[in-house]
Amino acid sequence: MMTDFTWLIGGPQGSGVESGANIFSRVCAAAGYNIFGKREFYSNIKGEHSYFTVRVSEKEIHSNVNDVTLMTSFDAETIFRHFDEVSAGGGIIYDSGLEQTETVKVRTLDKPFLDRLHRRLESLDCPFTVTGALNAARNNGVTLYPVSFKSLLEGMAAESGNERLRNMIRMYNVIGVSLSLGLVGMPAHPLYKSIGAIFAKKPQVAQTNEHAARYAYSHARQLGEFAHNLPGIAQRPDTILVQGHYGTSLGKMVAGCRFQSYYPITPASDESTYLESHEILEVRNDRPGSTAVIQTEDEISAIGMMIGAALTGTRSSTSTSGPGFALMTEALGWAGINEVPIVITLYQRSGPSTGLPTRHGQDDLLFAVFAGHGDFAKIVYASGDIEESFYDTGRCFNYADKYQIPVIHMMDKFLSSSVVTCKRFDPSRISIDRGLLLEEIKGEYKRFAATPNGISPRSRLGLAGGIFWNTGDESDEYGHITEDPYMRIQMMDKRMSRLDLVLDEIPESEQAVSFGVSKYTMISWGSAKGPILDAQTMLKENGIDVGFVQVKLLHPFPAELIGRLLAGADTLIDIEANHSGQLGKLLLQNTGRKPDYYILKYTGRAMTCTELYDSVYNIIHGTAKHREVLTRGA
Amino acid sequence: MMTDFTWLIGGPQGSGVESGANIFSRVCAAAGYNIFGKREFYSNIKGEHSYFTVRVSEKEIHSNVNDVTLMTSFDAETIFRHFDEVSAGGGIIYDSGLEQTETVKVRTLDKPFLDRLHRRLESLDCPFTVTGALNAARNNGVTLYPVSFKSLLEGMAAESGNERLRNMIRMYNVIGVSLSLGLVGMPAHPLYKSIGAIFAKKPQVAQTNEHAARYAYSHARQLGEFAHNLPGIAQRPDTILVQGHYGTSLGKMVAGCRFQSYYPITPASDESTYLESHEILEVRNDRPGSTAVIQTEDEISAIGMMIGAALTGTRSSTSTSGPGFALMTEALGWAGINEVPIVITLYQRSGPSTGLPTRHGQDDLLFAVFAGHGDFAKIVYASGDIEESFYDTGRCFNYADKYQIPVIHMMDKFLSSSVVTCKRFDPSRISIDRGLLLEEIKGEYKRFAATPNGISPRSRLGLAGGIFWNTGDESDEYGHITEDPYMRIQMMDKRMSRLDLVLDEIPESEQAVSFGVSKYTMISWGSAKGPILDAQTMLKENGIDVGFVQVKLLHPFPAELIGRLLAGADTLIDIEANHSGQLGKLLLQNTGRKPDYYILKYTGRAMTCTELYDSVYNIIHGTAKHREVLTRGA
Amino acid sequence: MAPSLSEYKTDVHNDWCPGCGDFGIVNALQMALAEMGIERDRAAIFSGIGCSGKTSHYINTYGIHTLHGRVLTFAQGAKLASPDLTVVAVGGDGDGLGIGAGHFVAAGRRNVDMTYIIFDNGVYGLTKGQASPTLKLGEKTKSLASPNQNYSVNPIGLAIASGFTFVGRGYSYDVRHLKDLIIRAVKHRGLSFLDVLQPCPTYNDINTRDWYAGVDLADESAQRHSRIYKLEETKYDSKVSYASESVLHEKISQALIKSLEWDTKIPIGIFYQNELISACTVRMADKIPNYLENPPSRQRISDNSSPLTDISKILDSLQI
Amino acid sequence: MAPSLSEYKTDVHNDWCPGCGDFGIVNALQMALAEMGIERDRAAIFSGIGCSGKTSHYINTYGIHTLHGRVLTFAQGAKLASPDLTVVAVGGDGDGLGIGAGHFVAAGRRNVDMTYIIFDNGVYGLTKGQASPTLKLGEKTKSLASPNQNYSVNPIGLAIASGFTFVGRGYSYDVRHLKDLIIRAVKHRGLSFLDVLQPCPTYNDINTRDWYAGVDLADESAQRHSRIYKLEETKYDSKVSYASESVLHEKISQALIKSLEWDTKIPIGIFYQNELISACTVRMADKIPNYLENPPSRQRISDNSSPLTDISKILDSLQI
Ligand SMILES: Cc1ncc(C[n+]2csc(CCOP(=O)(O)OP(=O)(O)O)c2C)c(N)n1
Ligand SMILES: Cc1ncc(C[n+]2csc(CCOP(=O)(O)OP(=O)(O)O)c2C)c(N)n1
Ligand code: SF4
Ligand code: SF4
Ligand SMILES: [Mg+2]
Ligand SMILES: [Mg+2]
Repeated sequence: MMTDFTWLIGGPQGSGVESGANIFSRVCAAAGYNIFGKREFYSNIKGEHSYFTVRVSEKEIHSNVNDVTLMTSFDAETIFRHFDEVSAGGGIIYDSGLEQTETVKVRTLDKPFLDRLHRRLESLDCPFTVTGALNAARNNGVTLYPVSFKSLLEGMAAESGNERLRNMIRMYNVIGVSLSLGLVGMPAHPLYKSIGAIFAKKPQVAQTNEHAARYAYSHARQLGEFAHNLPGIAQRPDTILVQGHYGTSLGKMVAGCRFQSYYPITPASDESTYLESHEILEVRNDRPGSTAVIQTEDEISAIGMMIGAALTGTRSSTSTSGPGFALMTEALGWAGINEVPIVITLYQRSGPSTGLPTRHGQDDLLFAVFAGHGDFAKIVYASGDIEESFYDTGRCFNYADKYQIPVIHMMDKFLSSSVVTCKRFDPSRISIDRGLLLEEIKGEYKRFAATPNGISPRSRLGLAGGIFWNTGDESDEYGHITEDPYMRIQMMDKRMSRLDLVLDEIPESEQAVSFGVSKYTMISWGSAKGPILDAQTMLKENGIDVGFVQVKLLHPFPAELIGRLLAGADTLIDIEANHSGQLGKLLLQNTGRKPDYYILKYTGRAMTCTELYDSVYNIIHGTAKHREVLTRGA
Repeated sequence: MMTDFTWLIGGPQGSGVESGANIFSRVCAAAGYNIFGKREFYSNIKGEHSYFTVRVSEKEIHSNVNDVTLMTSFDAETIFRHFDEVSAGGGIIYDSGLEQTETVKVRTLDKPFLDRLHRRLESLDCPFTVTGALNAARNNGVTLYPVSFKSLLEGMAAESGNERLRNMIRMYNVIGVSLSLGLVGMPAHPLYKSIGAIFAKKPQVAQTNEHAARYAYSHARQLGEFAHNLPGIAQRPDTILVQGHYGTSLGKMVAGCRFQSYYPITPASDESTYLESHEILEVRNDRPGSTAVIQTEDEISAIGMMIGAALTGTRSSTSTSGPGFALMTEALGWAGINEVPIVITLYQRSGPSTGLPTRHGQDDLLFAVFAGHGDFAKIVYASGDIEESFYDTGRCFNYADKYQIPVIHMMDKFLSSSVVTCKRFDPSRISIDRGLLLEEIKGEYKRFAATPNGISPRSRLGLAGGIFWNTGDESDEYGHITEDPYMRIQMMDKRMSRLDLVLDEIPESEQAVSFGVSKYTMISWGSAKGPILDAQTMLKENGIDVGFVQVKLLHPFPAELIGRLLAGADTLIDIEANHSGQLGKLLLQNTGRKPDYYILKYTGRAMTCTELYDSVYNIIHGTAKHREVLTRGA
Repeated sequence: MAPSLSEYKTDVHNDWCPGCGDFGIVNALQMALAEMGIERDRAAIFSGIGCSGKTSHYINTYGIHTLHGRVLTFAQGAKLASPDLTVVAVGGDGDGLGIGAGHFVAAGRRNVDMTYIIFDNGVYGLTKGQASPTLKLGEKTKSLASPNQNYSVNPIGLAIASGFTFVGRGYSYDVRHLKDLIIRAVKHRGLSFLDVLQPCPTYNDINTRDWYAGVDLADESAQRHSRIYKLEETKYDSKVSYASESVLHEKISQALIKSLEWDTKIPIGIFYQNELISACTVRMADKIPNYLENPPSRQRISDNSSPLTDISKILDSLQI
Repeated sequence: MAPSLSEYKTDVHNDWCPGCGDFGIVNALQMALAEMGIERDRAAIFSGIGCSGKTSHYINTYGIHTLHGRVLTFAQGAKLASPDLTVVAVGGDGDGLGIGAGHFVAAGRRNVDMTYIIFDNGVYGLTKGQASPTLKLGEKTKSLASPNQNYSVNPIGLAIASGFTFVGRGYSYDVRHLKDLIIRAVKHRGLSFLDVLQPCPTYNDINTRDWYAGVDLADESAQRHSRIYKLEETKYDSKVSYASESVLHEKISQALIKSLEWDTKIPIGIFYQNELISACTVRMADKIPNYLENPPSRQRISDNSSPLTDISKILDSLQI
C-alpha cells in the first residue's frame, strides 16, 4: 500500500506549532513526499489552541483526511481535543508530565467542547484527565509514546553544560517534531537542514534548536516500535513547498502588479506583508522594479488608493476579507462606471459579520457577484488551489485590463492556511495582456468613445494628449457628467455589453474545468476542489464513478458552457463551504437547473476528503439527506 | 369621455416650479380630481432645467402618460425640451418675450439634447428658436397662448401702485399656474386658498402671490378658447394629497419608530427632514412623544447609531440611497448575526456609483438581497406606491421585531418625487407587534437561547436582569464569542431558519398581490406598479386582458406562492426600472421560471403608462423585442 | 446594595497575552463601576474590534462588541435613545484613530454624554502587530519589516480639535490612578476621552513597561525613574471654569501644548475639561422638552397592538 | 510653451449658483496652474462629491470626480503610483471633514506630496443646505429647521493634529491671494492643506460675503471693514526652519492658537509649514532606492506579453 500518513501537532498559540509543522513539512517534502498541511487557530494572539495537520503521501493529495496517524503533543489541550482523531494503529507522542492534568484545569477548553469531551470520556468510562483521554485512545488501538519533555531538556543541559537549556520550553515544538521524525524512521539530515533554513536569520537560535533536534531524534529510538514509517522516497525535481498566499503574491509580482494598498485583516494580510517583504523586484534586462505596498487607514481607502493608482496605468490591487470587502462596495461601483481595471483578491473567511475571523468559509460568493448598487459589469473568478491561484492571478489582471473592469479574485482561509507541495510555478506560463492601454495619443481623445465592442482605448494620468475626466455620475464620451436619457442608455449598454464579451472571449478552459461527468456529478468552486478531487479518487478506488465540474468564472456566469458540461449528469451534488448553497443559487439563476443534493460545511473548518467521500457515498446509496452538513475538525 | 388631463410646468431650478406645481395640484385635488404629479430635476441647486407634470383625472390614476395637454413655460428651455410632448388639441402658455431666443443661447441645454433638438427642428423645417419650436407644436395642432409675463407684472405694479412688483420674476411660477387654471376654467377660490396654505408662514409673501394670482387668473380670460377644461367635480371626502416621502415618514411615526439616524442623500433625506420637522409627536392618553432624528457623519455611523438605539428596545431606522446603503453592508451583517431588528428605508435612484443622483431607478434589488458578507437572514420588502408605503412601513417594523431581523424597505426616486391624491391614511390599520421583546425578566437570561422556532426572547439595554452580550463574532447563547464547530452550526441554523418562518407566517396577501393573471402576465415590484396598473386598464379598455403580479416580499422569495399565482400565465413579462432585469433573475433563481419578455427602463425617468402599453401591445402582437427598452421623458 | 467588584467580572476566559496592559484597563474599569455603584444592568460597555475589543465580554454589564472602528457610532446611538444609561465605549488605537478616526472627530462635535477609552499600544494587536496610528514615524517594533512610514497622530490634540469636552490620559499599569480618571470621565457631563497608554509586550518592544518606567533613562539621571508624571501633581489646571473666549482659548492651547510632550516626560491625568459646552443630550432637550424624562427607549408606542401616536393633525393638513 | 490661462478652462457648462464662492476658487486654481506653467497633462485634479465636486470638470487637466468623502484616497493612490504628477485634491467641508474626516487624519500622517483644498461653506450645498462640520454650534442658517446641534470642527487645528506639514487658509473672494497661496501649497514638499472660506449665497446666510467683509461690524467701529486679515501682513512666522523639538512645538502651538481666532478677526494665509518632515514619496525612496526614477506607473512589466519580473530566486528558496 502507498504511504498516506497524517501527522498532527498542537499547542497554545505562540508556542511554535507553526514552525514545528513547517520543519516537519519541509523534511517530508525533501524526502520526496507530497505534503498537504493545514493550520487551524483561534482569533487570539497567545494561549488558545492551535494545531497543524500535515498529510504526507506518495500519491497526489489535495486535502486532509479525518484520521491522524501520529500526533505529537506537549500540552494537555492538544490531547483532549484530538485523542479521538488518532486512528487505530496510530500513535501519540506526549509529554508524560501532563498525565495527571484534569480537563477542568485547562482554562482554554471552552464550555461546549468541555461538555462534549466529558460526555465522550464518560461514555468510554475514562476519567476526565489526560490519562483518561490517552487510555481511550489506547483502547482504540493507538500506541502511546510518553516522553518526559522536561527530562529531555535536562538531559540536553547536562550533556552540553548549558544550564539555560533546562527551561527552554520554547523548544518543545522542535523536540516534538524530532521525536516524530525519529519514530517514523525519517533520515535525520534533512531535519537539521530545515532547522537551519527556518532560523537562517538567527544562527544562535538555529544552533540551539539543532542541538535539541539531535538530542530528541536520537531519543526517539528508545520509544519502541511504530507501525508506520516514512523512510523517504525519490526526491522530485521542480517541486516547491508553498504557503497559501504565495500563489497570489507571486502571481501579482509576475503579472506586473506594482501597487497594492491594503488594510490588515485575517486571512488576507499575509499576502500584503509578503509582497512588502519582497517589494524590490528583479526585472529581466532592466533596473530593479518594485511594488508599492501601502497600509491604509481602512478598506475604503485601500480601494480608493488602488483605483487612483490604476488610473495612472499601474496594475493595482488590494487584498481583503469579507468585512473589508463590504466597505469597498461603494467604490467598486465607481470603478465599474469608470471602467477602471482593478483586482480585488478576496480571501474569504467565515461570516457573517466578524464571524469566525480565523476560520474558513466560502460564503461571500453571492455578495461578491451582486456587490455594489446599480447595474455594472464586473468579473468574479475563483481559484481552486494554491498552484492555480498563481496562474489565475495572471489571468485576473489580464481580464481587468482587457475588459476595463473590476475583477474579484475569490480565495479563502482554507487556501491561505494550507502548506502544500506543488510543481514549481512557471512564470513563463503567465502572459501579460494590457488590452487597449495606450502608450501614446494622437488627435482628439475621448476616454469613453463609442466603439463596436464597447471597449474604448484607455489613457492614463500623465500621458501626453490623453486628458480625460472620470466621474461617478453618468458621463458622456469625455467623461463629463450627463443626465441625458439617450446618452445614459448608450453608456449603460456599452458598459454592460462587456459581460457578453467576457463569456465570448475567455477560453472555456479558463471558465470551468470538468474532471469527468457521470450520472452523479459534483459541482463546486474554489477551495472545495481539493477535498472533492481526493474524494473522487477514493470513490473511484471503490469502483464508483462520480463526476466533478469546477466553476472558475462565477460572474458573468458561463451558463451555456456549464449547461453543456453538465448535460450528461443526472444527479447534481453541490458542494460548498457555506450555509445556503450559494453556487447552487447562482446555477439555478443562470441555467434554470437546481442541484439535487447539497453537501455543505459551515463550521469554519475545511472539508476532509473522508467526510466528503462518506456523504457522496450515502447520496449514491440513497441514505443521504437532501442537504448534508459536514462537521469534522476540532 | 372622462377627463384625463396633463399639465406641465418647467423652469430653471430655484424658480419655483415645485411650488407652482404644488398649487396647481392642490387646486385640482380640491376640485375633486385625482392627481398624479411627478418632478424631474438635475443634480444641481440653481439653473438647470426642472419640470413637473401633473396628471389630473376623474379616474383612478397611478402614473404619467406620454402626452401633455397644457404646458406653461416662462423660460425658453422648457419650450425647447417639451414642445414635442404637447399633443394635438393641447396648448402652450408661454412668455412671449422669449420668442426670439435661439437654442444655442440657452447654456443649460446639453450637447446630446441640443443635437437631437436641432435634428428634430431641422426635420420639421423650423428655425432653431423658441418660435421655431412653437411653430412645430402649432403645426402639430397645439394652440399657442403667448403672454407677456413682463407686461403682467407691470400691469400689476401699476394697478396696485407697488413698483417692486415690476421685477418680481420670482412670481412667474404663480402667474403660470393662474393663467393655466383660468384657461381651463377652474374656479378661482381654491387657487387663492392654496396659495394661502403654501405660504402660511410668510403672510406677506402669500399676499403678494395672491395678488399676482388674481391678476393672472383674470388675464386668462383674454387668452381665448381652449379645447379642454377642468370645471371641477364633486369633492371627495377622506382624500389627501401626499408627497413621496409622506408614506414612510408618517408610517414611521405611527409604527412607533422613535429613532432615525441618517446622512443626507437624495432622494432619501426628505424623509428625515420631514421626521425632524415633526419630531414632537402627539400620543393618545399620554405626554408627547418624540422622534430623535440624528444627522450623522456618514452612513456607516447612521447604521451603527440605529443599531445602538435598537438595542435599547427603541424602534429605530435609517433612510438612505444606493451609495449610502453600500456603506452599510458591513454593519448589516452585524445586525444579522446579533438578531437586531432594524429598518432601512432604501430610496433607490439610478446607479451605478453616483449615477444619475436625482433620477429614478430600481437597480438595487439584487444588491439589497445579497448585501453583506456571509450567510445571514434579512427581509427585503418593496412598496408599489405611496399609500402602500404607509402601511408597509408598519409591517416592516413588525417583521423586524417579530423575526429579530434587519428589514430593507425598498422605495425609490419615482415614488419620492411623486405628488398624488390618495385615500386618507388610516393609522388604525397599522398594528404593532413587537414580537418577543421582554418587559421584565425573571431568572437566568440568555439572549440567544435555543427555542423551538429559533426566536429567542429579547432583552434591551438597561432592562433589570436582562444583561446580555453581543458580538459580531459567532457566539454562544449568552452572546459570548465561541469558535466551537457545533455551537456554530446551532447558531447558523437558528438564525437562518427564520427565513422559512417569514415565508410561513407572513400572510400571503402581504407577500405578493395578484391583479389578475392571464395568458400574458406582467410581473414586477416597487414603483413600476403604478404605470403597470394604468397600462393594464388601457389594455383592458382595448379588449386585451393582461395579468399582473406584484411581488412585495423579495427576500426571502415566496417561490411557492409566486409559482402558484403564475400558474395560469403562459407568457411572463418582467417590467423593471433597471438594465439587467433583476426581479427576473430572482424569479429564475427561486422558481426556475424565466420571464419571456423584459420591459426595462434605465434612463432615470419613470415609465409612463403609455409607453408601457405600447410595449405590452407589441409583445402580444409579436412585434416586440425580447427586451424592450423604454425611453420616454426629458 | 451596590454590587461588589467581583460581580462586575464575567467568567469568560480571558485570552490576552500574559503581561498585556489590557488587564489593567479592564480592572480599572470594573473598579470604577463598583466604586460608583452603578447597577450592572444600567451600564453598557461597547467595544471595537481588536484585542481591546474583547473587553466587553469580561465585564458583567451589558456588553456590546461591535465592529472595527465603529464602536462610537453604536454607543452614541444607544445613549441618545436611552440617555439614562451609563455608556462607556472602549477600543484599540487602530480602531479609534485609524479606521474609526472619522467617527472620533464627529463624536467630538456631537458631545454625547458618555466616555470613550482608547487602549493605546502603538500596534494593531489582534492582526499581529502592524503599526497603529499612534506609533511614531520611523519606529520599528519587532513585528514590522521596516520602520513605520507614517507620522503619528496626537490623540489628545485630535480630541481637542474635534471638540471633546474632557480629555485625559491614563497608564494601564497605574490602575488606581486610571480608576480615578475613569470615574472623573464617566461623571463628566459630556463626551469624555481617555487615551490609555497600554504596553503590548507581544508586539511593541519600544513602548514597554520598562520604557514607560524610564529604565533606559535611569543611567542618565539617577533622579527620575519614570517617563510618566501626573498632571495633577503639577500646577496644571485643566478646567474651563467660566465662559469666556479667552479662558477657553487659554485652556485649549495649554492642553495642546501639553499634549506635545513625549519622549522623556509623558503627562497623564486630565488635559482639558469643559462642562460649559452643553452635552448633546441636553441639546436634544432644547428641541424636545421632555426628551430626558421620556426618551425614545421609554416611550409607549402601542396599546394592545394599537398604535398610540396620533397623526390626525398632520393628516388634516394634507386633506384636500 | 506653457499653456495660457484660458487653456486650463473646459467648455463644460458651469452650473453653480450665481455668486457662489466656488467660482473664485476654481479661478484661483486655474491661475495658479497657469502661473506655475504646469503642463495640462501633467496635472490631475481630484474632487469629492458636492457642489465643489464639480470643480474637476471645469479644469482642463486630468480630472477625477470621485466619491463623497473619498477624494484623498484616490488622489494619494495616484500620486504614490506616479510621483511626478502634480496632484491637487478638492472637495467640500462635508466631504472632507464629515464623511471624509478619517481619511483627512490619515492623510496628515502619511504626508504625501500633494495639495488638498477644502471649500468651506458651512453647509452641505448639493444636498440642500444641511449643516456641515464647520458650521458653529447653535447657528441656524436659512436652510435649517432648528439651530445646528453640533460643535464645529476646527479644520486648521485638525490638520495640524493630524500631521499635515503645510496648513493655510484662503478666502474665495480674494482670488489673487488665494492663487498665491495655492502656488505655495503646490510647491510645498509634502501634504499641503488649504481651508478656503467659501460663501454659499444660496444656503448659508450667516457667513456671507458681507459678513466676511464685516459689514455688520462697520457700525461698531469705523476703522475695520473686514473680518479677514492676512497673516503675512502681521509678524506671524509660520515656518519650522530648523529641526528642534522646541521650535516645532512653538510653531505648532502658535498655529493652533491662531486657528482659534474667529468671529471678528479671521486670519488667512499660511498657519504652519514644515518641510523638515519627509514626504511620503521620499520615505518610499528610503525603502525602494529607485522609487522616484522608476515608480510603479513607469515600470515595464512585460515584453511582448512575456512577464519581465524575475522571481526565480524566490522560487529557488521554495524548492525542496
Ligand atoms: C473592516 C475590518 N477590517 C479589518 C479588520 C481586522 N482587524 C481586526 S482587529 C484589527 C486591528 C486591531 O488593532 P487595534 O484597534 O489597535 O486594537 P488592539 O488589537 O491593538 O487592541 C484589525 C485591522 C476587521 N475586523 N474589520
Ligand atoms: C455615500 C454618500 N452619501 C451621501 C451622498 C449625498 N451627498 C452628495 S453631496 C453631499 C454633501 C455635500 O456637501 P459638501 O461636501 O460640504 O460640499 P458642497 O456641496 O457644500 O460643496 C452629500 C451628503 C453621497 N453622494 N454619497
Ligand atoms: S497582542 Fe498585545 S495587545 Fe493583544 S493581547 Fe497580546 S499583549 Fe495585549
Ligand atoms: S448651493 Fe451654495 S455652494 Fe452650491 S453652487 Fe449654490 S451657492 Fe455654491
Ligand atoms: Mg492597538
Ligand atoms: Mg460644503
